Amino acid sequence: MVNDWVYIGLFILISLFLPAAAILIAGWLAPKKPNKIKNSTYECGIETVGDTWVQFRVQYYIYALVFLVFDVETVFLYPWAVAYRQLTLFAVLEAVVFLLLLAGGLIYAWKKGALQWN
Amino acid sequence: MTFWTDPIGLLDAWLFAVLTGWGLPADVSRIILYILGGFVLATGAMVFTVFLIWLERKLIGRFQDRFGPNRVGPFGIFQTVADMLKIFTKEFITPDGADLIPYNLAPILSVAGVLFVWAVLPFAINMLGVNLNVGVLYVVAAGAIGELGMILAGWGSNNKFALIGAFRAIGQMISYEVPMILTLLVPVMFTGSMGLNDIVKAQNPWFVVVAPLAAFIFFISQVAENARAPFDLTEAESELVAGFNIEYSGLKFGMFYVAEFLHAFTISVLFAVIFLGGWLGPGAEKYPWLGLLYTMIKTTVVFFTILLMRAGLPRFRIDQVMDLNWKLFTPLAIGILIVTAVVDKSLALFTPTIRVLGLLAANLVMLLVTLRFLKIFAQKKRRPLVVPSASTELPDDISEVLL
Amino acid sequence: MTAVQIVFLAVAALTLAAAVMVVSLRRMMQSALALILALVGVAVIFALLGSGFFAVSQVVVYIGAIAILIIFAVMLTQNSMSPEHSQMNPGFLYAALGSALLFSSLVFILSMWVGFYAIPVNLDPSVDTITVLGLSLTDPQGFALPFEIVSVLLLAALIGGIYIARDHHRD
Amino acid sequence: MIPLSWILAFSLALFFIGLFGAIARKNAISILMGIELMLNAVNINLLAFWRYLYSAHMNGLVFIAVVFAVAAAETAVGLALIISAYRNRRTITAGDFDSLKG
Repeated sequence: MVNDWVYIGLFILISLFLPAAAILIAGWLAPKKPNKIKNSTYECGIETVGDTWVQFRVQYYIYALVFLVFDVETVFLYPWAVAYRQLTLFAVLEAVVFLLLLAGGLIYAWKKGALQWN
Repeated sequence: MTFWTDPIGLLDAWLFAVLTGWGLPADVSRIILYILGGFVLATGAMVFTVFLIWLERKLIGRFQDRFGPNRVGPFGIFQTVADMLKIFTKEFITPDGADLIPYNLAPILSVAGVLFVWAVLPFAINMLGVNLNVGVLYVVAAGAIGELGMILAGWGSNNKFALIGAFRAIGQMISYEVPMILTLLVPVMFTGSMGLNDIVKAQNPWFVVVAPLAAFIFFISQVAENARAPFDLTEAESELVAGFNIEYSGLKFGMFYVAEFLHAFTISVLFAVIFLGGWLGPGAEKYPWLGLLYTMIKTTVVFFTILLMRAGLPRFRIDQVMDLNWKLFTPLAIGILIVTAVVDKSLALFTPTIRVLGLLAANLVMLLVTLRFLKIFAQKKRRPLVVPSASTELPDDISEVLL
Repeated sequence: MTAVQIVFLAVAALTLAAAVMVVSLRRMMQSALALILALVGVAVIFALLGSGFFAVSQVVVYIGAIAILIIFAVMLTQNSMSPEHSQMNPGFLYAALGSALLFSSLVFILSMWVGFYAIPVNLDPSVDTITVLGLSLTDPQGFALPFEIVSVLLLAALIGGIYIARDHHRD
Repeated sequence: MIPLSWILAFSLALFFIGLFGAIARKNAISILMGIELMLNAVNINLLAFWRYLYSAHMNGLVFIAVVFAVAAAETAVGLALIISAYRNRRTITAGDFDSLKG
């Protein structure tokens, strides 16, 4: 069990290291001739106007919000799913109530037009 | 333990004996072997990508009645190697005002987010990194790291278009993660474990038989998460100025490319493992090489399907993509989860055959109900278009696309 | 010192450094990135404590969702704070002093408690913690009530968040 | 193995860094980030106590899961409030939200 995590930890380090090493090697092989025009921001040849870090529509935030709620439910539903074989029908119905409440939230969002891309 | 029944175990035992023979303590030798194994697996995945890129270009070419790469080597098989040589020697152009740490971290995280998954993929009964007891969630977590890479790329580039592209990509990816998480609960439920190898072993019959709808939703949401055609509106290479990766050049750009192709293959393996029985097949338990062959055949079928979708389907619009997810897949996934849980529990006392038939019937009923609903919605939506102003607009409803 | 202890110390130091960056950096975006680093550190600590499930959940929930939400909010409100000005309230030195004082006094008090020097018991390897957790979450004698309350809480958060964040002027 | 004292000291330090952030920062999002750090410190404590003292009971683990949910709900609503306030008043400095002052 602990050994599994040792392997995972090492593997994570390796998979971070490989692309980093490749980029480093390429940076060492590649020519370096920066100039002003080349380094300017690429916006189809048009001069950059205004602050780059523009503001965004709130729609993205609402999607992220609904996503967050469904993401948190994993912490509760995955243990439930793992134990599913040993559960009684009553315990299964409890999770159904849990899911129905979440579905209610989704329906609210839908009816309020929060899921509408416009 | 011979070469034919447990090749990795054999190699591992032999190397372990060699290392301890040199006087190294057992723990240190074990860690060295872990590092070695990890290196082989991760490097293998990266090198395999070179082949995948060639395969994909060749096949897409064939689908479109072209030859594809055919100059370098037989069938153009060394084309990607030549491309790689070129891209390794290209200059890195860093835009002015870039936030350097996120900018350089982004391509690394994108590739790493896909590579992480390989640690838990079971290719055969004993050819795998580890059978982690939270394998399924680990895969989801790796996806989160990939998203982080995109957001960093969009932010670090100091470019409006990159940021907008990143926002769109993230919006799409996090949306499709919802039905993915929900449908992944179904195989976990049937198995009683989150380990991917346990999931493979529990597939009698394959989960695609007992949960076809869940498998379908999982497949489509994985393709959408990979952000390739027909879901590639974050990039739309023929129409927009690329996406979040617009300010990258040389190998840093190449890394995003590698991540995309490797991701396509990884989701094929994942789908084969979780729903198509992975390495299961006659004789696979005894001879892992056969299991590896079965995995690869199933993976290839899935991979071909993804490529066919890429070549054959037109690109969705962003509102269609979002509607498809939030208004069809997510409610349907919740419904599938509820119905499967209740039906399976109520049939727990019957024979396996009745259980399978019951689950199949439940899936069929759900499919019919969904189609019925889609039809009603489509009719509701269509009504305003009947007005004689002769609107030539294409129907903009997702149900139209599906029906 | 065993290898586990060395790893723990390194990760703890990294996490604390990242946390200090979270509260001290001027640019919000960099502060958010430091927060992600701190969250990863906490996930590693969870894994070291033998709960792989919560380590992975930490990455899925905190990094995959909460951190992304925070980054979205930072981008949505980008122009409001210029990084040239101080991000601290006028009396922040008092806050630092108070925090440090409370920290050291709590450590001092704890050091007199016997349990402070406890050594972990070995977990029974035959018990799968995740299964037991799932069973007790739906057990009416166990934690069925918190389980259902959490779903109500999430529903409330969803409705509240959407209601507040929507642009009421537009419709 | 790691002594419990190390873990508790670490989580205390993380908690107080978070507390400092929540008290001392002007920016409302920073305050929220400080609170996230504090909640994480609490989670470490819960897990440590479960592992070292009460590993036969599930209370600690259930509590961690509940803290996850609470953190998510708090972030979702808190950030929605901040965004809404920003839209109306063009500021996210916590001290400027004083329209209820008499």
